Amino acid sequence: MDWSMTVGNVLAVFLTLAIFSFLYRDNPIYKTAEHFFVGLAAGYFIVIQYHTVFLPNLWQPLTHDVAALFRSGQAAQQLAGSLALMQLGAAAQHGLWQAFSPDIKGILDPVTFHGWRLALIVPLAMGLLMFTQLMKKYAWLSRWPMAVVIGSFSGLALLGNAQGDLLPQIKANLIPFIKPGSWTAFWADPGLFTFLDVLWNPVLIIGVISVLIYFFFSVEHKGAIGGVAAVGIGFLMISFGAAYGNTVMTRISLLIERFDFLLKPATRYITLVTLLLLLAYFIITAFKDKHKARIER
Amino acid sequence: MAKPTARWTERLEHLDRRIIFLVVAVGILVPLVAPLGLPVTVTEPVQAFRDQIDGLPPGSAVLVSADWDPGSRAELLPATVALFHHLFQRDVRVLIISLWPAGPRMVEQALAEVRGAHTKTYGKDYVNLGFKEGAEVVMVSLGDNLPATFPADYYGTPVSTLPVLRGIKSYKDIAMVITLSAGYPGTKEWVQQVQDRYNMPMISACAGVSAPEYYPYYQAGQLKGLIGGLKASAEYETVLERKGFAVAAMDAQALGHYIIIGFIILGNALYLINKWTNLGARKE
Amino acid sequence: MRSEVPMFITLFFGLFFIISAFIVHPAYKSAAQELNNWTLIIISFAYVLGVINVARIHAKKLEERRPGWAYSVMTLFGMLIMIVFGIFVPARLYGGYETGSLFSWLFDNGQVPMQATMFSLLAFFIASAAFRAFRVRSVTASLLAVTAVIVMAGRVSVGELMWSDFPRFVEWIMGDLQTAGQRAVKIGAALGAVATGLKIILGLERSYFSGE
Amino acid sequence: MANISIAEIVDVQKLNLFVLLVLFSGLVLLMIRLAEKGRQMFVRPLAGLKALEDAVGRATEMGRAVLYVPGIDDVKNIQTIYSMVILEHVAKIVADYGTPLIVPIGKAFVVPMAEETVRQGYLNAGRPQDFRSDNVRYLSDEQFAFTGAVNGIIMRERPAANVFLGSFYAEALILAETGFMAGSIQVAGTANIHQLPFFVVACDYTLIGEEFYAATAYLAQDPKLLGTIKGIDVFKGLILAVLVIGFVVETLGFTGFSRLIAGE
Repeated sequence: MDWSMTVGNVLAVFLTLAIFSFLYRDNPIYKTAEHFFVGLAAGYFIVIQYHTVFLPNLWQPLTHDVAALFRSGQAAQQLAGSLALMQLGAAAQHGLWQAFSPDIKGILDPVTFHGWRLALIVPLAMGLLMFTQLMKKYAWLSRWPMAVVIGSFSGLALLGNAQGDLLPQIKANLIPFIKPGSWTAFWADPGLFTFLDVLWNPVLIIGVISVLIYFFFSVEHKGAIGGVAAVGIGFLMISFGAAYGNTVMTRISLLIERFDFLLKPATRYITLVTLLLLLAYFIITAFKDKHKARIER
Repeated sequence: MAKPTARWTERLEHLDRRIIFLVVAVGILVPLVAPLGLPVTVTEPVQAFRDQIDGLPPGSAVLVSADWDPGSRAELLPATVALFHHLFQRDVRVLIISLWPAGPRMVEQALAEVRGAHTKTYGKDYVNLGFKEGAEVVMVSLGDNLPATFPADYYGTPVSTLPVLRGIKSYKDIAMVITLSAGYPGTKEWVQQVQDRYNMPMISACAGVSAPEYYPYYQAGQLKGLIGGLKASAEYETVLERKGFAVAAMDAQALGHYIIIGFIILGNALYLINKWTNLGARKE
Repeated sequence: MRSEVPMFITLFFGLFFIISAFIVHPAYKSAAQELNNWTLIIISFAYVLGVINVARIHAKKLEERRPGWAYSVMTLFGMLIMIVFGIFVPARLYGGYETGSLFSWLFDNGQVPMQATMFSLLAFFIASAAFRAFRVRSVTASLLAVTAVIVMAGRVSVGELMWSDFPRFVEWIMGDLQTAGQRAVKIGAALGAVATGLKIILGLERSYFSGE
Repeated sequence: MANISIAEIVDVQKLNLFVLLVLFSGLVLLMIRLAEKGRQMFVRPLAGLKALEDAVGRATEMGRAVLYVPGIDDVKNIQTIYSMVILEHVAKIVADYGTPLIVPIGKAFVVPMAEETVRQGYLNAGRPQDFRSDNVRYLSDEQFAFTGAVNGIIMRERPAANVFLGSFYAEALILAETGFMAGSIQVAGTANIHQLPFFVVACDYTLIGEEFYAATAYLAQDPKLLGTIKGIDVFKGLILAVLVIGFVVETLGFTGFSRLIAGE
């Protein structure tokens, strides 16, 4: 009997039922499990960051190259290279064209320039600046690395939304009012689905246009615009209804998996015992509360 | 003036939540203990997902991004297991990454279920490159240089020593991206940042809750296949003849849905009855 | 110094990530890759700070014996045991983070069941919300309710018994009827996101750097 | 540099994207410039927004707290940053009446930003001394531990008004239903389309997707925000025109227009 599996199952079953106990009411067992979870999740976060980001992406390249450089004595020359890199940053601000002048080009090509790895000191320094947030006096310094994060994600959000959502979705709605061939197919074989196929394009066109008009903020929803906006809110509610229906699928699946785990041959009896223990606990505490309440009255 | 005792319909409308919880629990337990084995017909987006993988040229490399965690394990573990079975049946190199911290361990659990049934070796046919923090920034940096973004696999072995990654520098060497998605970052960010910019063929398996938001991508052709939720995973398992948890859960899924439909109708019926009778009372 | 430098940094990194999509010059691309790597490193520091915040708050709660301090012991215990075994203890004493270590055992038997169970609570909450909060108060709300019920009924196998083409009908609703609303909302949201990203990069959106 | 051709430097295929970005950015910056010069920018009144101020008003009358959850996402999500703008406004209103404000935070990185925003709100109301930093409460980075903790606050401190504005995920339903049971008036808003059904169903008022962005502009009456909304509206007019021309032209069988837009 593999002990780590069994003890593991006992812990897993207990913690599962502890979280389920929240359904009865918020109780110390649930709070203990929840706080334990918060700790585990935080600890897990740090360990994974350490092993899969800090070591491979920063520490190893930095220490590996610093050692190699000092052994081969090129340190001074390469350090000058990374300083030139700083000017490149400034050049980017004044316009990229000068940055492409031939003499700077050599700097950009990593094959000739090991300084790149050395330059990792910069993100390391910026990263450490992040911790100034914990000190009231220097907290403003943490805005520098914060700006890197905010700038990067704002730039990517701007680009991604324009390129991945805006253009392709507009293009996908530039379609003929009736799907070519669907009209003839309907008359050839009149039925629900051939009829729905004829409706395919008009639904998309009318739906998208009316919902876009609902989200128009410069004109009050009155008269004709009000009517079209009402059609728009109708399409919107249909989309929300479909979304609600699909979400039920996800939630029920999660519960099925948990019950499936509790009923598995390996955990079935553990579940039974733990359930009885929890039941006993709640009965005793309920009894104690009633007893205490009677004394206070 | 003592509050008039509420009519039973009014008391029922404010039913204690725990009774509702009990009904749901029983509704899910019964079919798990006594399965009914109801049929599962395959819908078009799932068929398209399967055809896309079948259409992969031999020897091509596929990037799987497992962006989910224990919170959505019930829906995405069956989809991931079915996907790995499908990929391992074909002559395809499988590179697995994750943009969620718990992702790599979920991939390990899926691989454990699949390894036995196929003759694929780690490092030569497939690799788990683990997790990287940075969401969209990671997606974009894979476009320039994959080995620099993932210098080592999940176990710390440098990628230069892994044959499966030989000759793979960026998205140009990747035939398809398969996004397994449960939230942010997920399929939406992959479509926004990668699909159009690198015009990368892309298919997605996602939690049911995200499916409605991805249908416009499927209709626009940005996604070439879509598995939305556990029912779709059950269809995928059926199509691959590898029936697993998803198909087994369909009976409990059916009963669960009809319980919720029942609650919506009952709740609104009570609401309307109470409204009309109160209206009536006030008129007399 | 306090807000001019952060504003320049935001501008530089914002523009960098936008321009990288347009420039294909090889030398630029390799420089871009290094800058990507820098951003990844800085972001991961941000998350380490996040976790230190968790430790700081629970430790403070412990020191001041604020109500519920006993539970903070559990949080700090959970965190420390994961970090100590995950990073410092060698592999042969159940250390490290791979399968077989205490770290992975606690993840599989502690974190996975608790997070999965927390999410499964949602099935109960969605049922109670369906009964108590899902009110057909208006025409629009009833449109939402009717669509939700049809999609739910048709997406599960029982639906097929009643009408064999039910799943196909639901696919039409999903692929066409609901896609229209989703697409329009997506276009609107994308415009909002692009505009806001633009303002942040150009430093027009100063609310979160305010106070100076 | 003469020998390097443009195609080597810039990806010519992405011209249509470049044109869209330049056109849209120019439009937004132009409208902001006009708004700053004092041009009247009309934005239609938003029902959800009026509800936000009624909800805070009701909390003030009953002397109970306002709970404001700025979403659970990190600073890298634009909705979190936008929610800060509305939080600043709510903080100003709350400071005027001295109503307690609770701001649970689900991401450590957002804490300093939220603290500064609420402090700015109290500053705008001329009562910086009333700002207490422990009203901005960091609970946990873990989504579900955060949700459980916020539910605890709702059930214990019984806020009269709950405001959920920002990026929400699976916990939206639980927060809305718990608030519903606690009897609070609830106003929600998010651009996360998949969570809107729960807010629409369980909350008194919901700002749907873009309305969340428009509410920020309307509330702040800030030229930059108003200019943005007008810029987006004008561009939306352009898109509507493209969509109408598109389908008319496609129906007539001429597909060149759609290919032009796609930049093939």
